[in-house]
Amino acid sequence: MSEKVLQKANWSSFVQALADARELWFPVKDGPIYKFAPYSGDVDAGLEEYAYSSVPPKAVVLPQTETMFLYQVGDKEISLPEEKKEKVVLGARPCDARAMDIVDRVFQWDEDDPYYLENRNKTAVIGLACNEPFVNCFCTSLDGSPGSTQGLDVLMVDLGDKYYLRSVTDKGSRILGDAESALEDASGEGSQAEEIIKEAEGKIKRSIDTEGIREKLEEGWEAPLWDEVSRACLGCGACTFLCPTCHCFDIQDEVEGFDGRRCRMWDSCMFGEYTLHTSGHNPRPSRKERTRNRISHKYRYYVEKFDKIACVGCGRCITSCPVNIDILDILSRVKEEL
Amino acid sequence: MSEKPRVGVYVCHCGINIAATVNVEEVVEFASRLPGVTVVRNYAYMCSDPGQQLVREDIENENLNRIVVASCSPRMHEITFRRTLQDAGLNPYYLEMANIREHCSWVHPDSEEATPKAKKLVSAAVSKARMLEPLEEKEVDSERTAMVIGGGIAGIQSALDIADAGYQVYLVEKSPSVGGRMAQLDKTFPTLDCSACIMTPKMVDVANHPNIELMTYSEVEEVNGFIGNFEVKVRKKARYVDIDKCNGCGECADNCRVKNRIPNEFDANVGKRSAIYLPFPQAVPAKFTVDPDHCLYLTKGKCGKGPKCQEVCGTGAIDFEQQDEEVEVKVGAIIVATGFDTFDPSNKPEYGYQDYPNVITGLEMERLVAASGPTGGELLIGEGENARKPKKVAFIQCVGSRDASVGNEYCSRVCCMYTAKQAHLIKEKVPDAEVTVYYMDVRAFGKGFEEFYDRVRREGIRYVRGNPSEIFKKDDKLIVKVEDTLTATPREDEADLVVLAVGLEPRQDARGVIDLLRLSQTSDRFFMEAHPKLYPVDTSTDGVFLAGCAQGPKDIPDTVAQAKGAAASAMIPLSRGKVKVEAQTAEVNEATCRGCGFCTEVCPYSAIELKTINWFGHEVNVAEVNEALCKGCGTCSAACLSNSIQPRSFRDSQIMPQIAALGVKS
Amino acid sequence: MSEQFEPNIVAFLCNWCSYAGADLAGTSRTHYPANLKVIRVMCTGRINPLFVLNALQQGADGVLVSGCHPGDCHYMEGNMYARRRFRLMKDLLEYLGVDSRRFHMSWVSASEGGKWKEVVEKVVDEVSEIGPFEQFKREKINW
Amino acid sequence: MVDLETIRKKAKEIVSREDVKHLIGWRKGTFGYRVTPYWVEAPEDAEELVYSPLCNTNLATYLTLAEKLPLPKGQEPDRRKTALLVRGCDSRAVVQLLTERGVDREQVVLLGLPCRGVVDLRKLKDSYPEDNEVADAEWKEDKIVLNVSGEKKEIPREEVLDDHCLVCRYPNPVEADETLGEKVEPWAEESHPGVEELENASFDKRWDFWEKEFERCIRCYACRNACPMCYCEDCILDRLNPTWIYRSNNYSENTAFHIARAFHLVGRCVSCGACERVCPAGIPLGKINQKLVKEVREKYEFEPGTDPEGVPFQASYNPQDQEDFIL
Repeated sequence: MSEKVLQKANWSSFVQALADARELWFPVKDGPIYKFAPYSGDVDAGLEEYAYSSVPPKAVVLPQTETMFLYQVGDKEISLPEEKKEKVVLGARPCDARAMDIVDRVFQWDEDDPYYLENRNKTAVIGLACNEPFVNCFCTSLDGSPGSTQGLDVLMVDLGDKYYLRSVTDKGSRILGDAESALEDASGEGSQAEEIIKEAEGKIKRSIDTEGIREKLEEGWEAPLWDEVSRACLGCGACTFLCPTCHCFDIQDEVEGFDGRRCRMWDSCMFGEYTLHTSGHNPRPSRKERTRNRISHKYRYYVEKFDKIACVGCGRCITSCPVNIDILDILSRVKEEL
Repeated sequence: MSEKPRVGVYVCHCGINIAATVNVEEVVEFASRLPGVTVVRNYAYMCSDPGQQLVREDIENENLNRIVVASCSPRMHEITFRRTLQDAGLNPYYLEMANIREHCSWVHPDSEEATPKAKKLVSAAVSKARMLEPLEEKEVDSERTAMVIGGGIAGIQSALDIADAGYQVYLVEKSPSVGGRMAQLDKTFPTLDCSACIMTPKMVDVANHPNIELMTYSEVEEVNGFIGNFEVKVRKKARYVDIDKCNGCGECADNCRVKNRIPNEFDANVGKRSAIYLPFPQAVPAKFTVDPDHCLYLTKGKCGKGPKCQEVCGTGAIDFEQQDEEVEVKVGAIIVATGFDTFDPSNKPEYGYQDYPNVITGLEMERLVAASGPTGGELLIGEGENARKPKKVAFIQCVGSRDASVGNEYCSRVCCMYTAKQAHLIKEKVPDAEVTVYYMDVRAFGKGFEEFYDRVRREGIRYVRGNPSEIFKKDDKLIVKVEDTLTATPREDEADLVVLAVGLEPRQDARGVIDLLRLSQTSDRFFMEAHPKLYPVDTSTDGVFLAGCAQGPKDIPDTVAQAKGAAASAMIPLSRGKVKVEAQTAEVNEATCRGCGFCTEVCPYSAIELKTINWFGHEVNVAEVNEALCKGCGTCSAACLSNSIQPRSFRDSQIMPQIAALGVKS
Repeated sequence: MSEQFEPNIVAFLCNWCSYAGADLAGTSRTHYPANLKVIRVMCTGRINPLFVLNALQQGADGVLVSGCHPGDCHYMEGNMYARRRFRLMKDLLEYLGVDSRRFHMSWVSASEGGKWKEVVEKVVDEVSEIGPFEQFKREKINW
Repeated sequence: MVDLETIRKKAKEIVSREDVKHLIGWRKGTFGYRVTPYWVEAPEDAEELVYSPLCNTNLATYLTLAEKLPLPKGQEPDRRKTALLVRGCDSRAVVQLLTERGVDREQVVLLGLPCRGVVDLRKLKDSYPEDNEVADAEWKEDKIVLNVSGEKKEIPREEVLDDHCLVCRYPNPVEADETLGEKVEPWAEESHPGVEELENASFDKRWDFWEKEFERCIRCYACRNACPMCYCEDCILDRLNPTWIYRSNNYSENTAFHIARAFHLVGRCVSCGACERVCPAGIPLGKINQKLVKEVREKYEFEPGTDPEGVPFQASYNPQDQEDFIL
C-alpha cells in the first residue's frame, strides 16, 4: 500500500503518465451526460465537474457490444478477436467498483467467462471518493461508503487543491509507480481524506434497511404490490443498462456480406424478448413479472447464490427512470406490505 | 421449410449474347463458392430443351431444392423455367433468375465491367433463392363471358369467334353503328375487294348472333375485378330513339330541320347529314340516333312548333325523354379493339390542309371514291357548277408517319398501299388523269403487295422520290414543291387535287382506356402488349387482350389475324371456367399484426379486410387477405409498420439478403 | 493517385415499368455504367423505405428507386404511395446529413429504355462525385 | 386553467362509474421534480392526483402499453373503460390512435385539461438541481413557480419549459368527453425549434452533429416505449428474421434505429416530446420528429391527431403530391 498526493497542478502529467503505461479510460462529457471513454489526449478534461457517469464504468469491462469470434459465412473456421489491452479506469466512483466486484462473481462461479475475465483482469480501477453524494445515493444502506475501496485498485480523494491517492492492491501500487513522477508522498492527507468521506456519508439522505427483504420477496411472489409498482413502467431498458451490477447479455450473429461475427450485447430483463421462447410462450409476459424479476434478482436470487445483495445503491435506476419507478420505494413497500 | 437449401446455379451463354461479354467460367467458379450452392453449370442455351433437361436431371440426381438461372430477363423466361422445375417435381416458385443479359451483357460491352456485375447479380439471386418458399397456385371460377370494346373489324371478328365457340359476348361500340374504319373504306388493297361487301355480312352476323349482345352507342365507364371476374359498368347513351320501335325508314331524317347541314363523321366530314341520322346506309343496327350536339330540340329546347321528326315518325320511336342507362355485366375476359385515329394534317401547316379545299386526306379520298359516299362514287372537285374531274392528282406519303417533328416516329404500315390503291382507283375513274406519288420509301411488304405496287406503276402512276416541302397556290393551281432526291432536282409540280396519305395514330381518348384497364403504352402511344414477340395480344393486365390498330398500325389481314388470336386467348379462361389466381399473394402474420388497417386503406384491390379474432380470450383486430383479389403488388407491406403483411416471394426476408449480396465489396 | 472510385449502387425497380424499361435498354443494346445493380420487386409500393437505409448500411454508396409514371402503375396507385414515402425518407436522410445525391427516385416506363440509361448515368455520376458512404457502412465498424 | 379540486372531484365521479375500470392521471413522485403516472382505482385514490407543469408523461401511451395476457379458458376480458386525463398532446395521441384503430373510442373516457406546457428536467438540472424533497410547480401567469422545500422560485417559462410546449399549437384537448377549466391560448406561432438551424448546415455538418448524438444512444428504447404511437406488439427493431437493425451499439446501427423510429412516426407524431424527455442519453429526438412534422405539414397539409375520422397519412396519397424530386 502506498499513499501519494497529486497536486492538481500536476494533473495533466499524471494523466499522461497513466495513458503512456496503459489504455486509459476516463469519464468524458458527451452531450448532457458523462460516460467512460478512452482517453483522447484532452488533458484539460479534469474531474472537477464530473459527478457520476450516467453509463457506469462496467461498460469498460463488459462492453455493451463485444465480439466473441469472427467467421466467413459458409466456412467452418472461426477466428478470435484481438487480445485485449491493459486498461486503467480513472475516476470510477467507489460504488461502481463495488459493482464490478459483484459482477465478477457471476462470470466465474462455475465456468470462467474468458471474455469478461480477460477484460477484468487487465483492468485497474482508480476510484474517486464522493465528496458530495448525489440525490439518490444510498450506498451506505448496502455496506458501501463514499470512500469504499472494495473493487478498487487505488482510491483517490479530492482535497481541494490536490488529490490524496492510496493504493489498495498491488496492481494499484504498480499503477501509482508508473505515474510516480507526477506524485508526491503523502504526509497526513490520509486522515483528511477520511474526514471528508465521513462527512459525505452523513450527507446521504436515502436509505433502506435491507433486513428481511429477501424473505419477503420470496413470500410475496403473488402480491398485488407488483401490479401497482409496475403499471407505470414503460418497459424500457434504462434502469438495467445504466445499472452497474446488471450484466445480462444476449448473443447474436451479425453478418455483413459474408463476414460474420458472433457477438454479445447487453440485454435487459425489462424487455419482453428477454424471456420470449421460440414457441411464442413468454414466462414473463408482462411488465409486472419483469419488474419483479429485476428487484428479485438483485435482492433475492443473487443473495441466495452469493450471499450478497447485487445492488450498490448508486441510485442510477431511480434517477434515470422516465416515470419515476423508484427501487427504494418498491423495497420499502416490500418490507411494509408483504 | 426445414430442409437445407441446395441451390443449383445455371449460367446461360445465350449463344454469345451473354458469353461474349460475361466471362461465364469465372461466374461459374464464383457461384460455386456461394453458401448453399450445390451444383453450378453453364450451357449455351438454358431455355432450350437440353438446357432445361440439365436442370431437371440435377433436381433429381443432386436433390436440388432451389434453382437459380442466370440468363435473360425473368420477364422473358421466368414462366419457362418455372415449368421446368414443375416438370421435375419441384415447386415452381423455388426459382430465382439473375438477369445477366438485358441488365448486364447487353449494356456493358466491357467484360471487365460485365463479369463482376454478373457475379453480383448471381450472388443476389442465390441469396434470395435460399429464402424462397413453395407457393400454391390456386384457381377461382371464371365467368364464361367476354367483352369486346370496339366494333370495328377487329372487334367484330373477335366477338364472332368467341360467340361461335359458344360463349356470350358483349360487344361495346362507342358510335351508333358497328363497322368502324373498315366500313368507311371503298376498296381494300391489294385485292380490290369492295370493303363494304366483305364487311357488311359480318356486321349483320354480329347483330344477329344469339351469343352476342350488341351495345352500340355505349361506353365502358368502370372496370373492376380481375381475370375471370371482371365487373364492367357500361353506359348506354341515350339515342332518343327507341330502337325496338324504329324501323329505319328514314322519314325523320328527311324531315329534320337541319337536314344536310351537319358534317357526317362517317364520310370523314365530306358529306352532310341531319341531326337525326343513320351514319351510313348499311349501319348496324339500322336504327336512327339523335345527335344531341346538333338537334335543335335538344340544344335549344325548341324545334319549330315541335320536333318534326317526332311528328313524322310512324312508329312513335322518337323519345326526347330518354336517359343514359348504366348496365353492369360480369365477364371473364376483355378484348380491347378500339382502333385508331388518322393523323390530323393541320399539324403540318406547310401542306395547306386547312387553307386549300383541294388538299384532302386519304380517308376523305376513300369517301370521295366510295360508291356509298357523298358523291356516289364520282370523283369530283370543286362545288356546284365548277365541279369537275381532277386531271392532275398528287399523293404525298408519310404525312404524320416516320416524322419525329410531329412525334410519330413509326411507320403507319398502310399508307403506301392505300395510296397505290387510291391511285389505281383514280386511273379507273379518270383514265387520263396524271397521278404522281411523292414518297420516301415504298414499303410493300405484305402478301401480294409488291405485285400490286408493280401493277399500279405499270398503269402509269408516276412515283417521285421526295418529301414535298410545301404546297402553295399559284393562280388557281396547287403547286407541290419537292426535290426529286433520285435526280437531285428541285421541282414545282402542278396539281388539281392533293391527297395526303395520313398515318395512323392512337385514339385521342386512349388515355381513358388505359386508366380503365390499367394498360401501358409503348413510346408510340399505342397500347403495349405484354411482350412484343411472345405475348403480342396479351397486356400487362391478365385477362385483357389487344386486337387491331389499338396495339399499333396494321392492315386488315393482320388486324383480323390478331383479332382471332385475341379471341382464342380470351377463350382460355372461358373454356376452362377457371383462372389461376396470383400465387405470390400477401400473407398476414396474425401474431404481430396490430390491426391498424393501413394495409386495408392502401390496397388497390380492396383485397384486405380487418377481422376480429379471439386472441387468447381477447378480441383483437387483424388483417385478412382475400387471395382471389390480391395481385401481389406488396403496397400493403411497405405500409405496415410492424411488417406483419408480406407478399410471398417478395418478403423482407427475401429482399434483404439480396441487398446484402449487392452491398458486398467486390 | 488512388484508383478511381467506383460507386456501388443498389436500385429497386418495379417489375412492370422500370424493370421492363431497363430490359428494353438491354434489348436496344444501350450502354451505361455497370455500377448499378437491380433488385426487382412487383411495384414501387412494395419498397419499404427502410430498404434504402438497409442498402446504405450494407455497403451501397447510393440507392435508386424507380417505378411507373403516375397514372401508369400496373396496380393503379402503388407508385403514389411510394412517392410520398420516398419524398419523406429523402427529407429525413438529408436532414440527418446524407447527401441528397445519394438517394434518387425516378419514373421510367417500359418504353423508356433511353431514359433508363440517362437515369443510371446521372445517379452514377452524382454518387461518384460525393464518394463512398463510409460513415454509415456496417463494414466500417471495427469488428 | 383548472384547479386541482375540480379535477379530483371529476375523477372521483368517473371512477365511481360502473363501466369505468380506472382513471390514469399523475401523482407526486418520490424525489425532486418527479411526478409519476398514477392509476385511480377507487374514488378515495383521487385525492393523490396532481396536475402541474411537472406532469411530463404522455398518458395515452398507457392505452396501448397494457399487455393482453392470455385469459384462462372461459374468462371474459374486462370490458370496462379506461379513463384518462388528457391535455392537447395526449388527446391528439388518442385521436391518432383512433384513426389507426389502436384505441376504441367506446373503450376510453377522456377527461380534458387545458395545458400550458411541461417542464424539461434537463433545463432545470443546472440552475435548479433536484433535491430529495419532493418539489411542486405551478403556473403564475406566464411564469413557472417552483416550490422546493417551501421555498418558491419564479422562473420565466422560456428557461425551463420543454421546447415542444413553447411552440405547441394544441394546448387544449382536441377530443374529450368533458374538458375542465378554461381554454388557454398557445404561447407562440407555429415553428419547429432547432430544425431550421440544422437545415441550413451542410450535409457533413449535419451528419457530424447526429453521429455524435447517436453514438451516445444506449439503445434502451425508452424513446420508443414512451411514445404513444409506438404500439406494435412486435416491433421490427426486436425482430431477428430478418434483422432490420443489429443490436450492436455503434453509430451505424444506432443511426439506422433512429431513422427507422422517426420514419415510422411520419404523419403520426403528435409533437408531445415524450421521446426526448425520457431519453437517458439526452439525444434531441424532437429535432428529428419536428423535421418530419414540418415536412408533412408544409408539403401535405397534414396534421396528425386532429381528425378522428381522417385517413392516416401513411395510408393515403394525393394524385397531386409533389414530385419535383423525381428524375
